[in-house]
Amino acid sequence: MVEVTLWGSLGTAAGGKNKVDIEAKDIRELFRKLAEQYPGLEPWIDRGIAVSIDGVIYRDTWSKELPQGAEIFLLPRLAGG
Amino acid sequence: MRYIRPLSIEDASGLLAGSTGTAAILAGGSDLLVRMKGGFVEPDLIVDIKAIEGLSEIRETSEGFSIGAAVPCAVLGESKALKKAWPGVVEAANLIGSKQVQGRCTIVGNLCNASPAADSVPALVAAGAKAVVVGPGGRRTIAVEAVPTGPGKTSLAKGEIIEAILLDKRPPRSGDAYLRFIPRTEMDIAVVSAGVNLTLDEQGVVRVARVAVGAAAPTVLLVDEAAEVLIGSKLDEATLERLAKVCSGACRPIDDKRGTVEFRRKVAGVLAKRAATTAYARAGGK
Amino acid sequence: MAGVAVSTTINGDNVEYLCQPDETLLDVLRDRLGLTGAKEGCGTGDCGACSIILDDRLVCSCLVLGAEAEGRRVETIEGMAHGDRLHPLQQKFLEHAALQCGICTPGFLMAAKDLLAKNPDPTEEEIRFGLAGNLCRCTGYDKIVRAVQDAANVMKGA
Amino acid sequence: MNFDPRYLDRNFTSVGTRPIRPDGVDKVTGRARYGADFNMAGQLVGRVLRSPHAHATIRKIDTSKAEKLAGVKAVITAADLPDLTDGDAAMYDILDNCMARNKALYDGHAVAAVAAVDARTARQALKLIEVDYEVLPHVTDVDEAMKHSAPLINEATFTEGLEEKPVKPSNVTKRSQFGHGDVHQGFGHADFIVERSFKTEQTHQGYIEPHACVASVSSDGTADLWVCTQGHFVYRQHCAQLLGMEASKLRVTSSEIGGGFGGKTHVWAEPVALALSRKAGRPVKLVMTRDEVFRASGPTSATSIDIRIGARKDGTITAAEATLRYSSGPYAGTWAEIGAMTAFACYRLDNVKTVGYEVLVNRPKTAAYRAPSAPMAAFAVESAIDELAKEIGMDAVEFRIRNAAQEGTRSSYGPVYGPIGIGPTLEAVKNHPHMKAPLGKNQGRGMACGFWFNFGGQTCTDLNIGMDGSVSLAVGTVDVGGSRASLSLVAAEELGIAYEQVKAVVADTSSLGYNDMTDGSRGTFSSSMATISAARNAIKVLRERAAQMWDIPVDDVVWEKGHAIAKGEKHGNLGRLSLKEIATASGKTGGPIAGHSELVADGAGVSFATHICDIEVDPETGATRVLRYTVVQDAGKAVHPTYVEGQYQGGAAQGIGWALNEEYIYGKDGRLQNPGFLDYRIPVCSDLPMIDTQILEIPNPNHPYGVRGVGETSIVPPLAAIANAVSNAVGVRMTHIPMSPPRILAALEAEQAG
Repeated sequence: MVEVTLWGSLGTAAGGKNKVDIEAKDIRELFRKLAEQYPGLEPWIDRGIAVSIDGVIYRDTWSKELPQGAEIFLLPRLAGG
Repeated sequence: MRYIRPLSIEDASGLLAGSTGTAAILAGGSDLLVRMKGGFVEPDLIVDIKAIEGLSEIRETSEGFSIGAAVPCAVLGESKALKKAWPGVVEAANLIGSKQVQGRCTIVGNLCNASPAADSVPALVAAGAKAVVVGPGGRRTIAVEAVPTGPGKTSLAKGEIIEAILLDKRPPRSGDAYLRFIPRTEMDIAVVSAGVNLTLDEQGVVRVARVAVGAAAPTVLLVDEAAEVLIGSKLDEATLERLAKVCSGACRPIDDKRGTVEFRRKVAGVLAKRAATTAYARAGGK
Repeated sequence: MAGVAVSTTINGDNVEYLCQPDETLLDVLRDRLGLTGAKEGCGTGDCGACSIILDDRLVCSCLVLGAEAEGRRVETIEGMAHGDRLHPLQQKFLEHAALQCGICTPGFLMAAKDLLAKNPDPTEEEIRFGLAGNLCRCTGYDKIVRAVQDAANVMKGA
Repeated sequence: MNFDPRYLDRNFTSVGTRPIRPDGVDKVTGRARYGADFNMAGQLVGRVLRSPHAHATIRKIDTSKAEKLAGVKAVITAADLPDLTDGDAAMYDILDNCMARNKALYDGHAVAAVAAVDARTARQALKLIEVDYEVLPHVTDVDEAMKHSAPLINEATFTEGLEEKPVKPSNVTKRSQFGHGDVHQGFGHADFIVERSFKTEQTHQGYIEPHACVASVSSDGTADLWVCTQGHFVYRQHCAQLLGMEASKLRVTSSEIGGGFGGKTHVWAEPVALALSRKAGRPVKLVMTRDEVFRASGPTSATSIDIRIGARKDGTITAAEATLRYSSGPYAGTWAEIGAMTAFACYRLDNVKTVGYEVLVNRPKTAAYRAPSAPMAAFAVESAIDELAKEIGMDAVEFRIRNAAQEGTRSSYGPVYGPIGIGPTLEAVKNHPHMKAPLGKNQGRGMACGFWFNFGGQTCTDLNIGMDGSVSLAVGTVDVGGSRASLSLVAAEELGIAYEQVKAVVADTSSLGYNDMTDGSRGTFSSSMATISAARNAIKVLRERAAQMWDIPVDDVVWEKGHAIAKGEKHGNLGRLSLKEIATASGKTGGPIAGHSELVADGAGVSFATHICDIEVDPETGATRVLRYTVVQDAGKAVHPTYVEGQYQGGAAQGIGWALNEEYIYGKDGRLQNPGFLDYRIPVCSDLPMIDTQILEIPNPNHPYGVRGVGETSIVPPLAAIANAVSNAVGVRMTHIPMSPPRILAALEAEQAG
C-alpha cells in the first residue's frame, strides 16, 4: 500500500481528496487502479500525469516501482521550451 | 515591372515624368525595398539613380557642401571636412539603421521617405540645408523643411528628383548637434529627436540659432520660439530649462507603438537641452 | 515581366545571371546561384543575417536588388576561407563557441570582417556598435565579441 | 532496460573539456543547411493567406479565381485538411491553428494556402482568394478576457477545475491549484506582509530563422519532409495524424535549426505544406516571412499576477500566495498551471497556495518559450521578496538564504526535493566580487533567483563502430546549441577514446527509433544517458570480440581506457587490444560492432540559478543601461563547459530583452502593430555587457555523470533581477514588464508627484 498525494486540481477531480491509499507495485498499476477507483481521474491520466517518487519526477517510465514508504506525488505533465 | 539605370538626371526625370503606373526612385533602397517586401508598393518602374554622374559625390564649394542624392550615409561619416563643419548633420545621418544600412541609405532618401521620425531631417532643418530639385520644369532650390508635407508625403511633383542637398559654409564659432531617443542603443526608429545649430559671437553669446524637433508632429518641427530662447544667451541653466519647456510645448505628438504623447513631449525637451549643450561646446562656447 | 541580365563578380568569379527587376540580391544568391550561406531572417534589413560585402561596403543583401549588382564586386561567406584554410575570424568563432544555432554566423562573420578591415584594433564598444546590425538570439553576444577581439589580435600579429 | 542511470563519482577524461563542435566548420563557412536552404527538383512555392481580423466567422472562401491563375498548382483551405483527430482535443487545436476551420481567431490565423511555380505567382494568387468574414468583437488583454462581459472566443469552453461545474461558458479554460499548509494561518503569524499585482506583456522566442520546410508527398502515400524543428519525431506524429498518413511512411529530416527556444515544438505550416504537395503532386517549399513568424507562431503568455508574502521580523517567511492569469491564445493551455508550480519553488514554505487561470484571448496560440511560464511568476515573486526583505530590513541575499529550499524541503508544487542547488547559488552570489563592486549615481544592483524542472523522456541512440575504429553516433534529439559536441564527448568518455574519433549526427525519423523533442532542457541530459547506454552495449560487444580474438571467456575481459584487457594472471602474456584493433578484425569475429539504446530518461534533476545585475537609469528619459551581469547556475555536471556558459549567457540575454523592451503591441483593432525586428526590439550587441558566468556542479543522482539540463533556467531570474536593480537605482518599484523607457519615466514622474 502506498500513499499518493494529488495536486490541488486533481484532488477536486478525485472527489475532493488530496491523499489516496493505493495497493500498487509500479506506476502502471497505480494509474490503472486510480482510474478504477476514481473514474474522474481517467481523463487526466489520458492527458498525462507525471509521478514524483521521493522527489524524482517520472513522466513516462510506467514500469518504475513504487517503494514502500516512498513519497508519491502526482503532478501535471509539463511542456518545456 | 521595369528596372532602368539612367545616366543623366534629365533622363531620370523624363522617365519618371513619362511613367504611367507607379514609379519609384532607387538610391540606397533601404526604405523602398522594405516597402516592396511588405507588399505596400509594387512599382511598375524602378529608376536607379546611382549611375548618374555626380550624384554619388560630396563636393566642397566656396558656398559650402553639395551632397549628391546617391551618396550613402556612411560616406558622409568618412568625409573629414563635412564632419568638421557639420558634425550634427553627419552624426544624424550616421544614426540611420545599422552599418549595413549605412552603406546604402542616403539623406535624400531619408528626407523623401517623409517620415516625421527620420533621423537626418531635424539636423538638416536645424542646419538650414537646402534641396536642389530637378524636374520637367528645370532646376530649383528649396529649404529641406519644404520637402515633406506629412507622413509619407512630399511636395515634389511628378518627374521631380532631388539632385543634391546643400549645406552652407560655416561661419566661425558655429556648431550643431543631433540627439534622438531610442529604447535600444542601435537599430531603432527615433521615438523623439532634436537638432540644434548655433553660431556664437566672440564672447560666447548665441547669435544665430535653429532648433528642430523630430517625431513630435506630422513633419519635423522648426521651433522658432526655441531659437529665440537661445539667442542672446550663454546657455545657462535657466535658458536650458526654458528651451526644454518651449520644445516640449511645441510638440504635437501621438501615442503609438514607439512611445506615448507624454513621453515624447517630456523627452523632446530633454534632448533639445542636451543637443544645445553639445552644439554650444562644438561652437567653442564654454 | 522582362528579366534583367546581370554580369558581376562574386567571390572573385565572374558570374552572369538573369533576374527579375524586383528580385533581391539575397534571392538571387540563394535561389539562382545556390549560395545559401546568406540567410533571410527578416527581409527588411533588421537582422543582418544576409550581410554581404558589396564593393567594400557591408550591406544587407535583402535590401539590394539583384539588378544592382551589375559590374560590381560581391563577397559572401562562401568566399571567406581560402581553400581549406579558414579565415582567422572563422577559426576564432569556432574556438570561442561564438555560435550556438549558427544561423546568424555568416552575417556576423561578414560584418566582423568589414569591421576589422576598417578598424583593425577596435575597442569592445566599437565591436559592439559595429556589430549592432546583426541579431543573435542564442549567445548573448559575449562569445562573439570575444572571438572578434581574439581574431583582431591574431590578424594584427599576422 | 538493464541500464543503471545512477550517478557514480568518477574522474573524467573527455567530459568537461572544450573541443570544437563537429558541425562548426559547416556553420562558419555557410555550408550548413537550415530549413530554407534545401530544395527539391520541381519544387513549388507555398504561401499562406492569413486573417487580417482578430476574431471573425469565416462565412465563405472562394478560391476559384486563384485556381485559374496560370502557374497555380494547388489551393487549399480547411476543407483539404479534414478533421482526423478523433476526439484528441489538443491535436484538434493544432489542426485548427494550422488552418482556421470556422472562425479566424487572431490576426495572422491561416485561412487558405497556395502552391505556385514561383513566389510572385503565389503572392498574386493569395490576392485572388476571396474570404467572406463576419467580424466579431475581440479581446486581447488577459484581464479583460476574464470579465463576464468579454467576447467569448470559444462558446464550448467551460472552466475546468472548479469545485462546482460552471453553467456558463467562459474564456477561462482551467483553474489549477497547488500548495500545502494553511496560508490564512501563516499570514496571521506574519509581522510584515507585501502584497502586489504585476503584469507582463507577451514576448516571442525571436529565433532568427523563420519556420521553413520542404514537403514532398508521393501518390503512393509515402512522403518526405525537410524541416527546421526541435523534434522531428514529434512533427512526424503530428503531421501523420493530421493528414491521415502512416507515420513510418513519412520520413522527416531535421535540418540545422536556427533557434527554437520552444517555438519549434509543434507544427505550424508543415501539415499545410504536405497538404499542398499532396494536392499539387509536386514538392512544396514553405517559408514563413518574419511578419508571419510574429503574427502566427510562437509567443509566450501575457500575464497578470497577484502576490502576497508574509514574514516574521526574524526573516522567516510564514505564508506565500499567488494568483496567476496566463493567456494561452485562442486554445486551451496549461501555462498558468506551470507558473503556479514554479512560482515559489525556490523557497522552503510551510504555508503556500498558488492558483492559476488559463485564459483564452485573440492572439496567436501560446507556445513554450524557454522555461515556459516560469520567468513571469519569478518576476512577481522575486520582486515581492526583495520588497519584503527591505521592509524587514534584511539584506536581499540573506533573506533568500534564510528561506531557501534545500534537500528534504517540500517544494511548493508538492514533492520533497533531493539534492538541489538554490542554496549554493545564493552562497556563491553572496561571495561574488560583483556584489561588492562600487556603484555610481543613478545606478542600482538587483539580484533574483529562478527555478526550472528540466525534463527527460523517450530517447533512442545508435552507436556504430567503423572498421577503422572511428565511431559514428546517431542521435534523435535535435542539436539546438552544440549538443553534438557534448554527446561526442560522452561517447568518447565512455569508450575511452579521443573526441576526434567520434562523429555525432542527428538521424532522420526513418533511421532511428522515436525520440521526444529537444525541449525542457532535455537534449544533452537524455541523449547523453542514451549514449552512455549505447556505448556500454557496444563495449559489451567489443569485449566479446576481444574474447574471441584471444579465445578466452568474455568474463575475463575488461574494458579500460579504450582497450580490452585480459584480467587475471592466467592471461598475463596477452597484450591490450585497442578499439581500433578489435574493429579492424570485426569482419572475422561476427560482423559490424554497434551499440544501441532505447530508454526513457526520467529523473532529470531540477535546476536553480541566481543572477546579479547592475543597471543605470537616466532619470530624465527612463532609459536603462545594463552595466554588469552575472549568472550563477547549477549544471549538475558541465559536459562541454563553453556551451553551458553559452546557455547561461543566451538565456540571460533573452531575459534582459523581455525585461526591458520586448512586447507584442496590439492596436484597438486587435491587429499586431509590431510584427518585425524593427519594433519588436530584441537586444542588439551594443545593448549588452559581457555576461559573466559561474557554473556550479551539484551532481544529479539520476544521471551516470550527474548531468542536469541547463538550457532554460537562465531566462527565469532576469526579469526580477532587473526590476530589483531599477528599484535600487531610482527608487521606483516596476510592476509592468517590459520596463520600457516610457513606463519607467511615467513611474518616476508618478513617484515625484507623490
